[in-house]
Amino acid sequence: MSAILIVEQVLNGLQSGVMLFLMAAGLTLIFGVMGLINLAHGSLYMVGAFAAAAVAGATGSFVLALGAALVAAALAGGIVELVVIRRLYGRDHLDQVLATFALILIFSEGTRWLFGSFPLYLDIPDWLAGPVTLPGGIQYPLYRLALIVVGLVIAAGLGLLISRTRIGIQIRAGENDREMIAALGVDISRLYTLVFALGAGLAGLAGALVGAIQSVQVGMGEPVLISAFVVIVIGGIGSIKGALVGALMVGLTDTLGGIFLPELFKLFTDPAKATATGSAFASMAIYVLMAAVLVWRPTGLFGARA
Amino acid sequence: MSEPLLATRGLTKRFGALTVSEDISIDLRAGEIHAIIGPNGAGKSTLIAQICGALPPDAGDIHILGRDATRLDTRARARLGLARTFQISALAMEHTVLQNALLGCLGARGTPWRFLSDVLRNGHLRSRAEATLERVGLLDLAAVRTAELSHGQRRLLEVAVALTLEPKIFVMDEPMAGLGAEGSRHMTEILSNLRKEAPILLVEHDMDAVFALADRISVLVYGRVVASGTVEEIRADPTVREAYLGEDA
Amino acid sequence: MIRERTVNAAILALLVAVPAWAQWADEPFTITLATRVVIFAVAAVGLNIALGLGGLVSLGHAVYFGLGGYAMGVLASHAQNYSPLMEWPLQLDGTKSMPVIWLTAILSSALAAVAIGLLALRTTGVYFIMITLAFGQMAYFFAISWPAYGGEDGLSIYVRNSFPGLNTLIPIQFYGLCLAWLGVVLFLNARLARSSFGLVLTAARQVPQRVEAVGLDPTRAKLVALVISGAITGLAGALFADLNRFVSPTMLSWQMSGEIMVFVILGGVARLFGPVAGAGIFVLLEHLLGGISEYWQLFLGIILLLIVLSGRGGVVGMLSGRGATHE
Amino acid sequence: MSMKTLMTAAALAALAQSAGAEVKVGMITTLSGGGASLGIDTRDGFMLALDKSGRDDIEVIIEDDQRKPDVAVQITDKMIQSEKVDVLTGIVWSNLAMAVVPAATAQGLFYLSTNAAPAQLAGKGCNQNYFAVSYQNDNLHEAAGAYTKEAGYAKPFILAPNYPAGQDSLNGFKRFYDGELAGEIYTELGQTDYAAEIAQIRASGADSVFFFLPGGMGISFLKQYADSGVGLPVVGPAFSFDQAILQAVGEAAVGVSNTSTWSKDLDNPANAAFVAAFQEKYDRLPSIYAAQGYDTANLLVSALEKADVSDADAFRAALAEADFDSVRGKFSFAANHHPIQDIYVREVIKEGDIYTNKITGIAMEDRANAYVDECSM
Repeated sequence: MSAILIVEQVLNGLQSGVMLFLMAAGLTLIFGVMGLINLAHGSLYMVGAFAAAAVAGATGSFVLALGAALVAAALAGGIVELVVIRRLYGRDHLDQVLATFALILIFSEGTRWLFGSFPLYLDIPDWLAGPVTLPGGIQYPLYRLALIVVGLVIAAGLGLLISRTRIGIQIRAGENDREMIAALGVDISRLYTLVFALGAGLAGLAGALVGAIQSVQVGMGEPVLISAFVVIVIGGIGSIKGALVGALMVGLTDTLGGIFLPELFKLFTDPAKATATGSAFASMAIYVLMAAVLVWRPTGLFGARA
Repeated sequence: MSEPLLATRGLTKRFGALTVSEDISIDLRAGEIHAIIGPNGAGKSTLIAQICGALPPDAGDIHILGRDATRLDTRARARLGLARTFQISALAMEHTVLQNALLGCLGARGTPWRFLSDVLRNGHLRSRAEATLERVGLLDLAAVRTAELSHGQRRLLEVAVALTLEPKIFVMDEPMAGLGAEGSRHMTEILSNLRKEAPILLVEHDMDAVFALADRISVLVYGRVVASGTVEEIRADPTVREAYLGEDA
Repeated sequence: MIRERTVNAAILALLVAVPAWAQWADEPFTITLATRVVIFAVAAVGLNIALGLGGLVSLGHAVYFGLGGYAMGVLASHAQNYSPLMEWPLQLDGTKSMPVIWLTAILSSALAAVAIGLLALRTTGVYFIMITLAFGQMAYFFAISWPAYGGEDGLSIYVRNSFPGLNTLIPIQFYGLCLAWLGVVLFLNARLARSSFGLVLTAARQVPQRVEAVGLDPTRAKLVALVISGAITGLAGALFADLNRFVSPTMLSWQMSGEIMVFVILGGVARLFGPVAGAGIFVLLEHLLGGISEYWQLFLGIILLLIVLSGRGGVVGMLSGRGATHE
Repeated sequence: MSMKTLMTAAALAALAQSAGAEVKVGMITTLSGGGASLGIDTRDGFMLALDKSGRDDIEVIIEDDQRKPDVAVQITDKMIQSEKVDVLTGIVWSNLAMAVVPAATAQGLFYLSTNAAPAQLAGKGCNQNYFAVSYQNDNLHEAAGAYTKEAGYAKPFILAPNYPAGQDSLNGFKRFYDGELAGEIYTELGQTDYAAEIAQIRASGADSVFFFLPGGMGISFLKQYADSGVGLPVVGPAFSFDQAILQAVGEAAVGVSNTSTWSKDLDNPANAAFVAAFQEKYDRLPSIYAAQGYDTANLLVSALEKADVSDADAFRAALAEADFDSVRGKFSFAANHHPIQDIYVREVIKEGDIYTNKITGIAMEDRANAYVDECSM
C-alpha cells in the first residue's frame, strides 16, 4: 500500500469526519443546553438535502441551494421546537426517545408524500467538479477538499460563537445551570428555540453538502444520525470540542478500518474470505471504538457530567 | 477510655489546588455523640463522604471497629456496621414508608436475591421494619407513599432507615436541616436516646441542637480541625468564636 | 375513572376472546395477528423489567430479540439440513423441538445480557442509552455480513418447530403456546415487582446512593434485571421467528429496539399490562392504518406523538386515570 | 380490510362479477419507505398487463411489505389464510423472497417472481410451484463478467456490498470472467460514501470497474466516481441504471455499460406496445421492474387461458410453456423454472432532458443459470 494511497484515505476520513461534525455539533448542543435526546436530527439532515435538491432543480444555483437547505432545516427545526420539543424538556429520556422516534416517522413519510419515492437529483456545481492535484501528486476531488475546508471553517466559527459572543455565553450558562440563566433575565425559551434551529440548520447544511455526492432520498438521515450519536458519546455529550474530536476519530476509524482490516485478515486466511470477514469487522469498528471509550471514560473524552 | 469505634488519621483530600480536608484526625467512641461543626464550605460533607466511602482520600486512613477501612467501598463499610443519613433525603419517593424501611432491613439481614416471594409478607423482616418505624413515630404512616410525607417526616424516615441496619456507628449529615423548632426538638430527643445503641458522628448546623446533644465537638474550618473538645471547652474557645461563631473576640 | 385492575382484566379477556371468536368465524389471520401481539407483548414485558423496574433505558433490546430468533433459526436449519451443529469436542445436532430452542434462546440471551450489562452499566443516563444502541448495531452489522447463517437473507424454516402433543402449524394451537408464555412472564413480572429483589431494584433506580448505604449493590441488581429482561426478550425472539418461520438481521436492527420500546411506552412504563396494551395497539394501528393509506407511518407517527405529549403514563395510564408512575 | 388494495383488473362495472373471480392473486411488494419506487413500478407494470388482457376474473390484492421480512411473512399468512389467494407474486428483494417463498410453495401455492431470484431457490431449494419470470440473480453479473472479458479488459476492479446478494454478484462475475483482478472489495451494506474504495481503485492499476450497488448506494458511488476523475470504464448490472435511478445520478452515469434482460428500445412489437402503453397510462418511462411485472402478469394470463388454477398440475404445465409475448423477445423456462433468455449490454445516454439506456449488444445468448443441475425437480 503506497504512501499516496494512505494520505488520500486519511483525507477521506477527515472529510467524512468533518461532515459528521456538522451533524454532531447540533446534537451535542441540543443535549448539552436542553438535556434533550433528539432522534429526529437525521430527519433535519434529510430536509436540508431535499430543500437543496428542490432549489437547485428550480434555479440551477448550488449556492442558493445551500442557503435553502440551511434555512429550510432551521425553519423546520424551529417549528418542531415550538410545537413539540418544548413540551419534552421536563420529561425523562424515555418520552424524548419515543416522541422524536415519532417525529422520524412523520418527517420521512411526509417527505415521501411531498417528493415521491424516487431519489432526487443534486449534483456538484461545475466550479467544484473534478479532481485537483495536491503536492506529492495526489489526485483528490476538489469538492471533497472544499467540504473539509467548509467543515473546519464552521467548526472554528462555532467555537468563536460559543466562546466569544453573548449568545455563546448564554449557551454555556445554560449547560451549567438552567435556573441561573433564567434568573439572569435571559429569555430561556427563545434561547432554546434558537439553539435548536442552529443545530437543525447545521444538520440541514450537512445534508445538502453531502447530498451532492450521495443520493438524496427518504431515510438518508438515520445512518448518519446513529454515527453522530456515536460521535457525541465518544466526545462527551455537550462538548463542541468533544464533537469535533469524536467526529474525526469516527471518520478516520470508519474509513481506515474498511481498508486495513481486510488487509489484516489476509495475513491469516485466504483473500476472498479475508475480504468478507474483514469488512464484517470494519462495519462494527466505530461501535467497538465507542464501547471501548465508554468503558474507559464513562462520560466520553470531554464529558463533564454523568 | 475505650477503643474508638471510628477513627480517621491524617485524612487529606485535595481538589486541584483546593485542599478540602487537611490532616483530619477525629474519632468516635462508644456511647457518645461527636458533633462536627463549621461554616459553609468548611469541608464537612467531603469529610462524611470519605468516612462513608463515597470519596477516596488522598492521604490518611479510616478505621472502623479497629479495622482499616480506607480501601473498602460504601457497601463494605455499611456491612461493618456504619449507617449514615443524608443531608438531602435519599429516600425512594415512589415507595411507601414501610418499603423504605424494609430496604434497610434487607441490607442488614435479609437477602435481596429472592425473586418470587412477596417481601411485604416476610413476617420477620416486616416486624423489624415496623418496630423501627414505631420508634420514630412513623408507624401510622407505613402505607403512605414517601413522596406524600412532609419534610419533617422524611427526615425522621432517614433516621429510621439508618436504624433498621442496627448499626454499630451512626454518621448523620444534618438531620435537623429544614426542621422547625418543634421538629428539631423531637429529633433531638430521638438522637439523644440513640447514642446508647451506637455512637453518632453528627454534622449539624443547628447550634442549639448541637450544644444540647453533643458530648464532644470538633470545629472544621477550611478543611482543618481548628478545635476539639467538650461543649464547654468549645463554647469558651476564642479561636472558635472568631473563626466560626463570627464574633470579634 | 376505571381502575387499573379492570383495564388489565379487560386486556386479558380480549386476548382470550378475540382468537376464540376468530377460530369460530374461521378467520385464521386474525389469530396470526393476535399471536404477533402476544409475542411482541412478551418481548416488551421483558424490556419493561429493565425499563420500568430498573430504569434502564436500553435501546438495544433487539440484540436479545434477534439472538432468540437466531437460536431458533440456527438450531432448526441444522435439523432441517441434517447437518450437525458442531462435531468437536462433542457432537451436537440441530433440533426442531420448541422446548430445547426456547431454552437455548433464553440462555444465550441471558449470556449476552451479562456481557453487555457488565460494560454498559458502567455508564448511566443518556450514555447508557447510546452504548446499548451501539451493541445493537454491532450485532446487526455482524449478522448482515456473516455468511454462515444467511447474512442479510436470513434463515428460512419450512415447517414450524414442534411441541410435544400439539400441532404448532395450526394457528390457534401456536397462539395458545404463546399466550401461555405471556401468562408466565406476566406472573413473573408481577412477583418480581413485589419481591425483595424488586424492592432493591426499584430503589436502585430512584436512589442508588441509598441502596449502597444500606450495604447492597445497586449495579448488581440492575445487571440481574437486565439479564432477566434480556432472557425474556430472547424467548420472545424465538417465538417470533417461529411465528414467521424465518429469522433475519432485521430482528436485530435499531428500529426493532425502538419498536419494542414503543410498545412499552405506548402502553405505560412500569405497568404490568402496559406492554401488552402497547403491543396490541401498535399491531392494530399498523394493520388498520396500513389498509387506509400508503403513508400510514405518517399517521402512526402523529398518534404516537400525541400519546407521548399527553403524558399520562401510556394508554393503560390514560384509561385507569392515574398519571405517570414516576416522574 | 384491504380497501385501498382491492383492485380488479377490469373496470368498476365488472366489480359485481369479480365476487366470483376465478383467480385470486396476492401481490406483496414494497410500496413505502426507501425502496418503494421498485415496488411501485412492479405493481404498475403488472396491473397494466392485466388491464390490457381484458380479463375481469383476476382479482389482485396488493399489500405493502415495507421491505421488512417479518411484515412480508405476515402479509403472506394473511393472503393465504384470509384471502385464500391462489398465486403470489411481486417481491422485490431476495431476503424477503427467502422469507416468503419456501413456506408459501410448501403450502401448495404458486409463486411467480417479478424480480428476486436467489440462488437457493434455483438450486437445491427449487420448487415446482416457483417460477422466476425475471432472471436468476446471478445472470446480470455473469453477463457483466462475460462482457468484460469480451470487451478485452484485462484487469477489472470489482466491488459489491458485504451481504449474500453481493457475494453472489462477485462470484457470478468471476464465473464468466476468469482473468486477473485488480482488486476485490466488499463494502458495507447501505454505505453512502465510497471515497475510500475509489482511492483504492485509483491506486490499483485497474483498467475497468465492475460494481453491484443497488439503490441509493449505486447513485452515491457513480456520482463520487465521476467526480474523482478516475475515469476508467465502468460495467454494472442494470439495477443501478434503472430509469428512476438514472435521473438522480444524472450526467455521471452517461456512457456506462450495463447488463440487462430488458431495455426500452428492444426491438419487438410486444415491447413497443408495452413502452407506449406504460407511458400513456403513468406518464413516465417504464423501468426493468415494470417490464418484469408486465411479463409476469402476461405469463399468468397465458397459463389461465389454458388451464384452471385449481388444477395445479395442468396450470403448472401451462406456466412452464411460457406461451406469451415477452417484452424481452425470446423467453422460455429452464428445468428449474428460471428463464432462458438473452442478456443485453446497454449504454447510458441522454435523450433530450432524460437519461436513459440504449442497447449496444448482446452479452450472453440463451443464458439459463448455473444452478439447473442442482435442482432435482
